Amino acid sequence: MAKLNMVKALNLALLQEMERDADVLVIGEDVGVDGGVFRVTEDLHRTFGSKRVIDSPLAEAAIIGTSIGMALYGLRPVCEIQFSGFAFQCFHQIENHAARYRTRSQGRFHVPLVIRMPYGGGVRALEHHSESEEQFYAHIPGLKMVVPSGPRNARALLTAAIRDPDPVVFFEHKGLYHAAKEEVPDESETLEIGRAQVVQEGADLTLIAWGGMLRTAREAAETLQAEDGVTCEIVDLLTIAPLDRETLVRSVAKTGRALVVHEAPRSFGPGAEIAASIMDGAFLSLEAPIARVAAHDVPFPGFAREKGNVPDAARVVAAARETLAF
Amino acid sequence: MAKLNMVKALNLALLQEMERDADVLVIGEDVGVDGGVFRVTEDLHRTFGSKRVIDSPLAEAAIIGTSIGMALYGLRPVCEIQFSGFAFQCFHQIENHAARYRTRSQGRFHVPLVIRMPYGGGVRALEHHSESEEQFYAHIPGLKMVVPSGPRNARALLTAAIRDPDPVVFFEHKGLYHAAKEEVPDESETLEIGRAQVVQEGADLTLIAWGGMLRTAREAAETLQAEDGVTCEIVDLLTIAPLDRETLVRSVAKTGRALVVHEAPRSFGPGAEIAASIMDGAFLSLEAPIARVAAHDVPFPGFAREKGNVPDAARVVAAARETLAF
Amino acid sequence: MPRTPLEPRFQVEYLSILDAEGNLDASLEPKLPAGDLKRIYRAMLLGRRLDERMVRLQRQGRIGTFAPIKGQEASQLGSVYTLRPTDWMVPSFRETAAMLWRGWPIEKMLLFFAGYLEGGQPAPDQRDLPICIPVATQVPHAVGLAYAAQYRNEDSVVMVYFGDGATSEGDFHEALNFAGVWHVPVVFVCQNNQWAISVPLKKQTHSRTIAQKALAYGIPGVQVDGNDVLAVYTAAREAVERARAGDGPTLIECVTYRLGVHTTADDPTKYRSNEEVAEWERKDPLTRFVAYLRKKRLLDEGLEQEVDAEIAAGVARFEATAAADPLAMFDHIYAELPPDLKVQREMLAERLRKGETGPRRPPEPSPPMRGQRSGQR
Amino acid sequence: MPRTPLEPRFQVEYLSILDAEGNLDASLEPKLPAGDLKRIYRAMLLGRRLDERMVRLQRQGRIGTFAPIKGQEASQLGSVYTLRPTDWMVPSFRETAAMLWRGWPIEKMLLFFAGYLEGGQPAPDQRDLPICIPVATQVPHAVGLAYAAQYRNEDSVVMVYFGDGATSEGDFHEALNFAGVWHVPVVFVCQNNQWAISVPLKKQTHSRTIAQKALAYGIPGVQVDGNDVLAVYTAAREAVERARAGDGPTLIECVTYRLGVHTTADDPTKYRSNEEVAEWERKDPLTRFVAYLRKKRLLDEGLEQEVDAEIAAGVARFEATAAADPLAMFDHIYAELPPDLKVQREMLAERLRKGETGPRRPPEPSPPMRGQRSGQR
Ligand SMILES: Cc1ncc(C[n+]2csc(CCOP(=O)(O)OP(=O)(O)O)c2C)c(N)n1
Ligand SMILES: Cc1ncc(C[n+]2csc(CCOP(=O)(O)OP(=O)(O)O)c2C)c(N)n1
Ligand SMILES: [Mg+2]
Ligand SMILES: [Mg+2]
Repeated sequence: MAKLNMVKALNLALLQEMERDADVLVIGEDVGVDGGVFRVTEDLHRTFGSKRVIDSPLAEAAIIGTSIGMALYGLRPVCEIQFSGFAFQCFHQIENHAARYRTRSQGRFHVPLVIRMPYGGGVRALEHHSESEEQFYAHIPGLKMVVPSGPRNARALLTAAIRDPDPVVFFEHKGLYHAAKEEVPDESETLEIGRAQVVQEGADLTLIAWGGMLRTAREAAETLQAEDGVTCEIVDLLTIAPLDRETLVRSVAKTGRALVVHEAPRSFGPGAEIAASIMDGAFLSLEAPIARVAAHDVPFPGFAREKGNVPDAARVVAAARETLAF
Repeated sequence: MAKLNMVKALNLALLQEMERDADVLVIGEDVGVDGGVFRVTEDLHRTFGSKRVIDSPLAEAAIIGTSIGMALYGLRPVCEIQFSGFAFQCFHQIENHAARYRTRSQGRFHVPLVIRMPYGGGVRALEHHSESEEQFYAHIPGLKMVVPSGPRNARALLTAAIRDPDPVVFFEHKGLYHAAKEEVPDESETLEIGRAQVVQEGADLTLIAWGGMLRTAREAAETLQAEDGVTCEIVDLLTIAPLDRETLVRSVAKTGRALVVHEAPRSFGPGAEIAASIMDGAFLSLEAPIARVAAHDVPFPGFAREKGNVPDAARVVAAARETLAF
Repeated sequence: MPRTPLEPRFQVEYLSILDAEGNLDASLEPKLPAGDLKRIYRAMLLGRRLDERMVRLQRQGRIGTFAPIKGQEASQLGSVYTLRPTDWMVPSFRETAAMLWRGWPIEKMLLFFAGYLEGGQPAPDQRDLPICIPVATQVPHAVGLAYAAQYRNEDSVVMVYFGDGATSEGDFHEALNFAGVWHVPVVFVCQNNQWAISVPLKKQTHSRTIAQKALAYGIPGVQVDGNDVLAVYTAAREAVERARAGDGPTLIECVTYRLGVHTTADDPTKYRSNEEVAEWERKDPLTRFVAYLRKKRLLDEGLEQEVDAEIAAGVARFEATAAADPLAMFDHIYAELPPDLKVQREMLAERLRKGETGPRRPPEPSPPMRGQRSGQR
Repeated sequence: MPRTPLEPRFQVEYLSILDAEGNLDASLEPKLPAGDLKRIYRAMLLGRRLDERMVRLQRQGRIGTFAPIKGQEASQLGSVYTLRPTDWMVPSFRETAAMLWRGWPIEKMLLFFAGYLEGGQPAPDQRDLPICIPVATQVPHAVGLAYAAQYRNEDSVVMVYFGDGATSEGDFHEALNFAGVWHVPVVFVCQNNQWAISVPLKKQTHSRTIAQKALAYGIPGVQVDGNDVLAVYTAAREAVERARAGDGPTLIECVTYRLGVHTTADDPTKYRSNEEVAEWERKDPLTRFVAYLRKKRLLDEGLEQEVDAEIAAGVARFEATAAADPLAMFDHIYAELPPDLKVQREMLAERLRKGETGPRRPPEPSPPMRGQRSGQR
């Protein structure tokens, strides 16, 4: 057991999986000598050398495209895209190929690939360094989409993603990298991909969040408890796709009310599928429409205005009160 | 007035807008001498020459990237991406730039760009030639996403898109190109982008569809009328984003039941936002969960199996009956 | 100090051994075993004849749109012949002849173009990627395979095919640049057939050759007469040996011509003249190779019939394939089917039981890998 | 017929006029008016001094992460100087000196890096694109602008800036290929500063020069000493004249060096040696240009103070900017705000009235255009 922040926890997962399996390698821009711009791959090149920790040229499509080739051969590349805002450069390789080779080759090939990306805002960064693009990946059949919310589950989910025989897009919230430290067991552990977790039991309202927004949801829940005597059940989604509808429906069947909070723009965002799925599964228990608290439908407004765009606890509390009063 | 199929109707819109405005030009793969692989740009190069009807090299990102530059200069490029399945090659130019230059330059620049793409299945085509990707564009702030359902509205919406000062992604369903002919007025006309149309009034159930699925919705409505004596209100969405929630909510407030049908995979698809938005606006009128009939969450299964994947009238009817019986 | 031309000046070679008139440059003639020369010719002929047969099958609506190879047989066989079974072959969508050489059964090729994914399944031991439709996107996969081979210390080589149009795509550039930096065992074979659908090479790029694009990546590039199977073989063998010896990647430009339609949905008369086509028909790769083999007395009697019989048998096996079971669409999505997909599968099974829907060929006319011509036209 | 080297052999030139020791190749010395030489030096100095000031502002948390230009002043001024106001300038994210020359006010530059989009707004008549962050994605925009200029029969030229790392991106390749085919008036200026964050040029590409990549597109490419403002100017002038005369695009590789951090979030000691940096400090573009101007008696007294005063005034104007009004985020999304966005705007206005939320700088440490170092480190 050691107390680690998310950067160190992710680094530990990489280190242990590379020790465990010689087929695991790391590739991306500045992941080698520099250790990654967020230091998630720190020192791996010292331990494993530049053939296994590859400082690639500056080209996202080729990072993913060549990694797909490696994966088809049987290796397990863990790719880093420096910021999720630059992953659209390789979006065609992900959609055309990473997600499809198993189907296209009818099982002769599969693509055990992990694509790590820092995402999310609130860190005073510029355009393309502050967005949340999970929705784009969640809608691609053949992919899995994972977003941890803290050091321990980040380490366990990354380990699971690396061992997963199918391609996993793995989002890491920049704001969480150095936010909190957690006890992380020395021996490697995994968390099942595709399972959400109820991180707080409650009776009146289900709050659904993931990644950087989990903190916001917890904060809001505390305020609601303290000021309104309302108990919230908080679901940490952890996996966006495939979506754990069972856990969501079970919770809302109990509480009768739900609120989703995410950093992505509201329209056609992940909250829509979550709301629609809950309606499908718990319609008769619903006492209010499922609320969505999300960023506005605007391009990133610059970090001087970000505060008014990314959901905060106050917004969640206000929306929750409306839902509870409905 | 002339009876035109959708190909000819789109061609007419391009011809008339190019005659009207010397800044309008056409660019894409095979759009010139060949007239486009679906012949939508047929003969335009003869009339306007190769500087205004540009046979570009084979590179989608540069087609969009250079068109953005032309648009910043003040021209109005109408780009053709040969198939929507190849538009992920230029997705970064669309998301990073086409959708953002107005915001980034705080109004100093804007991007009057139209990106036309054939989309959709049921035409015995291969992978990447049969998918429906509207969701990916609908979630990008700063873009508009339009899908006509017939020759006349295709012509009117394309004309509106070309005159629109902001970037419009324009989907054309392959199955509609030669499906039906319609009277199309000689003088150019426009349809407002952002407005859905109630194409059939009904009392019991609202069917929501667009593009190639509108036929399917109509077929289903007829069966339901004939066999169940149920009257469906049919909404032709026409614009996916910005979504016309008002029309949707008004209809469902009346019928109390709704069913969305689309060709895109179900999960995190456009039906989710439509369902969630209707729940927001018409919760108390809802007598059943909003049904979604969509493709399965699988990569394109090959056209020999497509029939079992793309929604057909039978599936819509079956789902409608469940909704009505809820 | 002032204006100094950088040495060495860059250079690209053109290689031709057996010209259209059948003249041979004996000094460059490769020493190929008689049996192999025969096998190569047979494979070229098989490609040519199957191509013709597939066009008929498509017209009959028994398969969908496909991309014929007529005219490119030498580019494909001269190169693919240099591979071992343990090497990797990465095709685009116009390598029927090369794929047959690599062991793809005729019926699988037909199934693929009939919309059955089964047609894209390589044999368990086969080191071939399936047909790749998005232009140039397969090129980085080849570089990744080559990296993996090097990583595993295996001496396998990767050969990847693409067209002249493909060289305009970003993926081509990024992949060759990675290959140059990584110095991996990959051979880039560009079948420059002069056209990308309706776009001629001069509208595709302003560079004089495709081969010179190699200079941008610091790797060797060579241009060969792509209709001269001996020249293609010689260039490919050099490149494969270089790769296997650990001396890095090579770009080979095969100057050839697409004698037929781009795909069966295409109408070349819209964009190119019959004179141009006739011009290139005189350079037919089979004609000159036949002349060469005849001089060597290596032409077997009845080869055509033999090849046609093989094709007929393949077509028969294709025709015998059962209608596709729609439920199979859920078989190869993930290693394990997630709960929601199990539900979707169950619902489809239910509908099939009720006979609500099922596998049947829709009425629409058979269209396109690249588009369909208006029925009206 | 056999192996024929294709003529002409390709060639790339290296141009240098004023070397690090201040030696001048008089035969190549451009004839620039004294006043212009002074203005160029002043602009280089302004760039250098503002850079230093911005690093301090960033450390104080008054602006966010930014990309310093120290060492690249000659590459930027030697090239941008050749443009007319009616020409277009397309920057990446490391052209502060060139942008100031083009008329961007200091306070706007600062506002941009303080997270205000207002900092990215060009003046109504200004033919400059805003800073572009996704590497290489601005290059096709420049080609499109050039196409439009040609289309409108205007004689304006487009100059676009990017780095060595940018040449690995697909967008670079596609854009140069289009420019070659279209023969449009664009000048591609690559500031090869040897590093892409921590990745050295030799890991970026295996080609000996960046300039030779022009051969892939059939356009001229030249390599210049990017720390020699006279050489950069000479190459840029040739390229701009060529473009304006309708003779097409040019790729200029400026061989220079990033003397500072990649961005203020970067720690270069992790990946490069102090010796290497010291080596390049001896080639400082300002030092040699100062020597040149001193010989010509063109160095004005008190220039530094003057420049610092200008910077101080700009910083003061920046500091005087009011806090950002969050509602302005809805001002420039579409020409007309759609109904749903009106609603979202109204809801935000409501929250602001209730004081529920508002514009304040969050507590987080100031991070990155390219990442942030762990606070723990
Ligand atoms: C990324 C992408 N864009 C467009 C297409 C449509 N398309 C199919 S083949 C083709 C032309 C390819 O030309 P070339 O690379 O020369 O290969 P050839 O067809 O001549 O063998 C095009 C544009 C595609 N398949 N993929
Ligand atoms: C498409 C994209 N990928 C990654 C990044 C992150 N990034 C910012 S600058 C940079 C290095 C750029 O190197 P170079 O092109 O040489 O320009 P320089 O920074 O040296 O001026 C990287 C990787 C980015 N901004 N855009
Ligand atoms: Mg071709
Ligand atoms: Mg650099």
